[in-house]
Amino acid sequence: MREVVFWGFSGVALAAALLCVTRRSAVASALWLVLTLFSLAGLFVLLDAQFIAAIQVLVYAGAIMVLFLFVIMLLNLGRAGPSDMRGWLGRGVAALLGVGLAVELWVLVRIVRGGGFAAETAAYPLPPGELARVQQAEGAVGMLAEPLFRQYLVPFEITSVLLLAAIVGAVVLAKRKI
Amino acid sequence: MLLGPALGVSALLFAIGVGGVLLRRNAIVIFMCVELMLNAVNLTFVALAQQIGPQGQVIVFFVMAVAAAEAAVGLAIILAVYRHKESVNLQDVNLLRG
Amino acid sequence: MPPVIEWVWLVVALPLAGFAANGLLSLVQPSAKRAVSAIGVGTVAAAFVVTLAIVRGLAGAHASDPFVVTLWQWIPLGDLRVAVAFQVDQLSAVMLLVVTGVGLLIHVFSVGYMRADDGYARYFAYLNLFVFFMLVLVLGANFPILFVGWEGVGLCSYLLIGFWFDVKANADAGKKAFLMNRIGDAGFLIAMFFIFQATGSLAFDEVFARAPRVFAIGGPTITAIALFLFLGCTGKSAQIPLYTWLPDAMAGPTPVSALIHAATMVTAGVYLIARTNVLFAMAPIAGAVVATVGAVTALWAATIALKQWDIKKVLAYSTVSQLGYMFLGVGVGAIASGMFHLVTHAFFKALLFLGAGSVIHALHHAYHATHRHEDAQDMRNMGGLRRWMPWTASVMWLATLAIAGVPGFSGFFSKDEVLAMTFAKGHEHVLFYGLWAVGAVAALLTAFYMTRLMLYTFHGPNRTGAAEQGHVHEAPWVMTGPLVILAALSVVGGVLNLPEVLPQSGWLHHWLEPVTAAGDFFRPDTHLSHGTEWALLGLATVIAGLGIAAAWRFLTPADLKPAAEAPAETGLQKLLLRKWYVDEIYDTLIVRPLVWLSDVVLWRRVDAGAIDSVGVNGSARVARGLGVIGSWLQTGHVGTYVFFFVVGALLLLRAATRF
Amino acid sequence: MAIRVKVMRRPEREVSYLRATLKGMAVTFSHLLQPKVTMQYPEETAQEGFWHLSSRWRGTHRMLTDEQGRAKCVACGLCPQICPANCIKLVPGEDEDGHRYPLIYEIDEFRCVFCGYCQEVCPEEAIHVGVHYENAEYQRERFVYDLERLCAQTHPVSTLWDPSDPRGE
Amino acid sequence: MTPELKGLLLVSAIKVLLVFVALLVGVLVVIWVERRGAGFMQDRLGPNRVGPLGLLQNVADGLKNLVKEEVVPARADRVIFYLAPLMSFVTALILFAVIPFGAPLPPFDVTLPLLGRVVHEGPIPLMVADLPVGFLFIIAISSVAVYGITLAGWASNSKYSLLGGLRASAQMISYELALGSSLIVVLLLAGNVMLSEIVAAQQRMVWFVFAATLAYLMLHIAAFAETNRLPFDLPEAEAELVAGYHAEYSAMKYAMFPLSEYVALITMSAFITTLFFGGWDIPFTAWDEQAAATWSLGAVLRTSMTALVFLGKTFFFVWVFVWVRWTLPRFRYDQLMFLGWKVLLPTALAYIVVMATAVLVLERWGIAQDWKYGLILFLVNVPLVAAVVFGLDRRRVLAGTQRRVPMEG
Repeated sequence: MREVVFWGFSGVALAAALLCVTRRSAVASALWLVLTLFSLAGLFVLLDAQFIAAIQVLVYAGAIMVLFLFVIMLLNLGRAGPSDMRGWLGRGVAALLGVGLAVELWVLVRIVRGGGFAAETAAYPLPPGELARVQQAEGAVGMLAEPLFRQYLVPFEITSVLLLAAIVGAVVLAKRKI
Repeated sequence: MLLGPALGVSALLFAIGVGGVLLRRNAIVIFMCVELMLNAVNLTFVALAQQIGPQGQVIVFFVMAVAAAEAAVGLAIILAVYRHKESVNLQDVNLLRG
Repeated sequence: MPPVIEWVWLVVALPLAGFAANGLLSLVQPSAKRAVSAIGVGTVAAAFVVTLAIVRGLAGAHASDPFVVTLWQWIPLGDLRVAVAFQVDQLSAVMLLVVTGVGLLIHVFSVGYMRADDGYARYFAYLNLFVFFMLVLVLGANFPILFVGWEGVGLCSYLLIGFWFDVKANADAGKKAFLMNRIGDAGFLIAMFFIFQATGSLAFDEVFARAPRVFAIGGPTITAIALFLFLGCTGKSAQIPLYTWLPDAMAGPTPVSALIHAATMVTAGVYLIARTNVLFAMAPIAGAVVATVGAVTALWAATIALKQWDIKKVLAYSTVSQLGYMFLGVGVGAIASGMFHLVTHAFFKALLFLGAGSVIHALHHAYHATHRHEDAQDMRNMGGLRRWMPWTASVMWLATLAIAGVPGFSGFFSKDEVLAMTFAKGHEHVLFYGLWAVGAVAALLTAFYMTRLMLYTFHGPNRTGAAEQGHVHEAPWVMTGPLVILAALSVVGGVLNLPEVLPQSGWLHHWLEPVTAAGDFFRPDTHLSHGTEWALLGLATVIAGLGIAAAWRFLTPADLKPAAEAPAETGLQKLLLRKWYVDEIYDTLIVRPLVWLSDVVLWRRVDAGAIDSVGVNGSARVARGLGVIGSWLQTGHVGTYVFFFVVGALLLLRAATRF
Repeated sequence: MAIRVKVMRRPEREVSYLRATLKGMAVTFSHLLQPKVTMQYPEETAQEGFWHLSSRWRGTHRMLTDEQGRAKCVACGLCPQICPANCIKLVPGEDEDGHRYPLIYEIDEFRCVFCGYCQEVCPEEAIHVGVHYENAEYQRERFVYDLERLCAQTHPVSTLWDPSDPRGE
Repeated sequence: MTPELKGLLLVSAIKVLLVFVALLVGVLVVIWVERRGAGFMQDRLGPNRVGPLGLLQNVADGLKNLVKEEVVPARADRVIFYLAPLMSFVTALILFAVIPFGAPLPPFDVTLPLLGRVVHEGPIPLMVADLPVGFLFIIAISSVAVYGITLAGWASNSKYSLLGGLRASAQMISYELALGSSLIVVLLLAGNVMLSEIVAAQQRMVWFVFAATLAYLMLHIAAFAETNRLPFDLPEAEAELVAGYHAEYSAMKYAMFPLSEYVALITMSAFITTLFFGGWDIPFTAWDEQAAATWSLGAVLRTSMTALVFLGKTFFFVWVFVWVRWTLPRFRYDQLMFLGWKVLLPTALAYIVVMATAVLVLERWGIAQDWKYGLILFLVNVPLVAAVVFGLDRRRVLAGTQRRVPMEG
């Protein structure tokens, strides 16, 4: 059952990602990307990351992609006349490199996993299902809050500084006169 | 336990994202392909978090924050470029040329 | 832990609430002076009441360990765990009483003093904020919290020195204080880093408990830590070489000078050393440095005070000098003596400043009434004021007798104890006899310049001006009331810690024992025979009497001319008036060479000449040259870059997967 | 009723938005409970009961007739002359006695703007606009009223504006 | 299939069906209420012809929309043009899934014809899905709801629609922040994001409207913006944008937009009820909170009572939405942005700090989370609300650009 749902979401995600990359219109690309993000959210739920799934929808689909759409519409790039795709040579190169990368990563994953996808190594600290149990006990938010605000407090604070810098930068860039 | 398959899917997604960056000329679309790559990595983190602990999910949290910052600044840059060049096609944008 | 001690956060929270309320009022309704006074004085009064309760609870507990009230974790980072925690022990209890008690009196005084000022609400907001930070400083149970208070009081000091910021000199004085304090703070921070590195903690109890294990007595680490801590203290407590900001800080309102620059903030350095007395006890060299700097400062500042005309400047240098005594005390390891002098000094110096404020207030009003622009702080414009201001004159006389060390008054006991402890340490090293001598001379000068101040201000003929005399009058009761209370404290404050030769002796000494015991463990026992002690007491009496008598004999207020007509000083007098030209020396020795170094050497030669031409521009030229060669690779198109990037990544991955 | 304009000064200082909002909500709520002014049209009409039309309402036309049932119109031609919409078609005729009468008298109610000038100008008080509004038809042609139809109308006629009674009471 | 799985599926199917039907019927009722309410407030009667009291008017309108001609503008992006209303509608419908609408029913173990033995262990929560992410789900999905509107505006190939779509996306992003920030306080109080837990927490303490009044006010304001209701209905602003994003839509595709708007309206009301007004909790009584172990008339009655109370509370907020719509005029766009970014967001952030401090202090004092806890928080809230209301009222905050600078050039 879980496998079926997993491969369903994965298939949708991959197909939508491909379409996102290959559609001519920027709006269509963005929408296919949104679909990919949704499928990924589904995958996250299957992988016991409910909170991340919600945030994925909230931040990625709900905020970042809306921002992308907003800019596309603002610049009226929705219907690009000539394609912004590269020529046949470029497409060939892109496909070649993409496939090459996919193969290499795939191989890498197989190596790291000890020769097969199904094999579960005992090197990991958590037994199967443990994370789901923790999530059940502490709540989806509580499970993340603990490491986030204890172990990763400094990165968290630095992220806030980064966001502040981004805000300032965006304002400076977007405002003609300050 | 869907760790292996998830890692495989993530690898494919990442490759698609890289291909997209190579394939497209529209700056915004390239941006979206970068987002795709980030998401592929997120999938890896979440998949591994199943066996390594919730810290993996915390990293995803940071990736998202960085992605949000990147989107804000990147789109602002694209807007600024568009204001000058009337285009977001990267072939028209070669300010880096020496 | 007695339950009342749990409420210690209230002591801190009350002034903060006062600051918030007054700050809000100063923004939205600055004219609501009645409400501002009620909030400003009320919160500090409430804090004082809570403090009394806490001290009672503490006294009842007879605890040998400090009570630490942890409010919450502030910085839980890996090994570093900093809590917002307050430490209530005998030492902080003393400081609490001084800060809230004297602070309360000065708040009350300010109600009268600042009445006519437009910035009334802002003033009280700052004052409350200061009390808040000062309480954080004395209550902090670890170095970072103490540092928060430490920086906070510095900030408030800056804000209040530059309170009348529309005059450039005032704003400059604020900046000067701020910058000088930064030098010291850097030392404090470095000391903190060392401490954390060595002991792995910043909480007082843990650091002091671990210190004997991780440090060798007299070792380089502990000495460095202690010296860096002391560098922080010299900044905050205006010791040589960082003392010059304090006289300039007199640009602020006089009650501020009394509270911040006499009674509380500047004593923070003494408090810090008392707090970390374990560390200083383990670093005897550092202790000697502290004592030496203290003694030299005491004498140095006293000489400058001899010839100042500005009444507040005299008191400022006097403060520097008295702070030197405190450092002498804590430097020789007599923590209780140093703290004793801190407490008594808080009483009589606050009183002196407030009295001076009352005088300035009166003169200012007088000149204001006749529209003359004379310096209301110059003693040459005063004289004979006791006729119009009998209360102020008499309480200030009491304070003068106290600071001069006339027997029976509080200053006599505290100063004598510091000197006696120094003398007692003389058998360890002859240096301490020298320090004792320096201190004794400074005490003589103290008696002299204080008597001079009183003579010129309150005795002899009046030099204010005929028209103005009619406008000089005693301050309202809200100003004289605190003066009277402080006068009473200045007189009887000595009973806190009577010398051993008297009955009921050494109360404060015993009270502080739980805090100082750990440090005393590392110090050789010092003891004075009763005979020596009597002799020292007698000598102190003689010194005080000599100073006062000399001033009375040699100074003739009748010959003095008002500031506008006074002739220029010459010779030694001028040297003293210009404060040994220290500001100028600093300017010549440090500021100008620094500016020259950074301007000519570092900027023009090193930066522009060497780094820019060779390093920056050179590398740029090299890069450009290479770029010209490599520019066929650089299309400027992101796509190309990405292509090469991906190819590179592929190759790397290839390498990674082939194992 | 004359229109009185209440001039509101624009608030300069201390605008109370919250109070204004709550006040507005109170107003709407009070109207919620107030009697409604809707006329339930097919069941209720303006002619009867609570609702009434002004007697100066100008609806579709009506031609008055004399005792013999002939139109009062003498085909003087004033009404087509004055009609601003040019919607009256009049072809005069003359009988053997020399009386003029309308051979054709048609009003295109589609074009009519119901200004009432025809009634005002008519020397014989023959043509009138009427207090009537239920004039729906199934064919467009039916909106051209001929003489016969105009005479057959029975609804009350509109009263003209009387300077001595400006509010029509 | 095990009996447990069968039971789960059966219960889920029934609940989904129930919620779906209830929502659609609710929409019809709400539209009727809106139209009648609008009429009454304007001293009219509103639709009263079709069916008793005009109740069937909406059915008639729906039928009309179904059989009307579908017009697609020239050069519109046909796929997205068709997709957009569906996106709006679906996202609006999904939202209700996590809202508990009644006290849990007891477990059952019965043998049914055709199905065989059907078992449900543990009480049956009356919500479609008690997701662990709770109200985050609602925020997330409602942030996605903007796609329908934005894409509708873009796909229509009309400048008015495009402007409406742009406005919608900017407005939604802006108010989402205020919405999310105000909910953090609820999270602080309840300690969980699951809505069932939040209802339970409110039964323990007091309704969060008392314990977090300011958060409620901000959520309510943001809810107006999120549902595109007056006074924040700038995306459709018929006066300036001739109906904005749905200007080019007709027939059933058009009808989807108002439908989804009203579904969102109901969901928002239910959401506010759940977060701040105790959900299905009946105030001042505890009998509704004791879970029944077995089926009995009492258990069913209890659940029905709570569901009715929930319905009543929700309806009240629906009514408030209607009421406000017919009272207030539309904001100017800069005022909207001003309110969102410079008033609501800073206030929400400051409020989080204050409430977090309060919660921390209460925790330190060791006060149990019961009604006293709530009362203390209420006392904390009263001056805060007074201060904010006073500030909003006096400082002309809402006026936005108070002093207009003359245009240059």
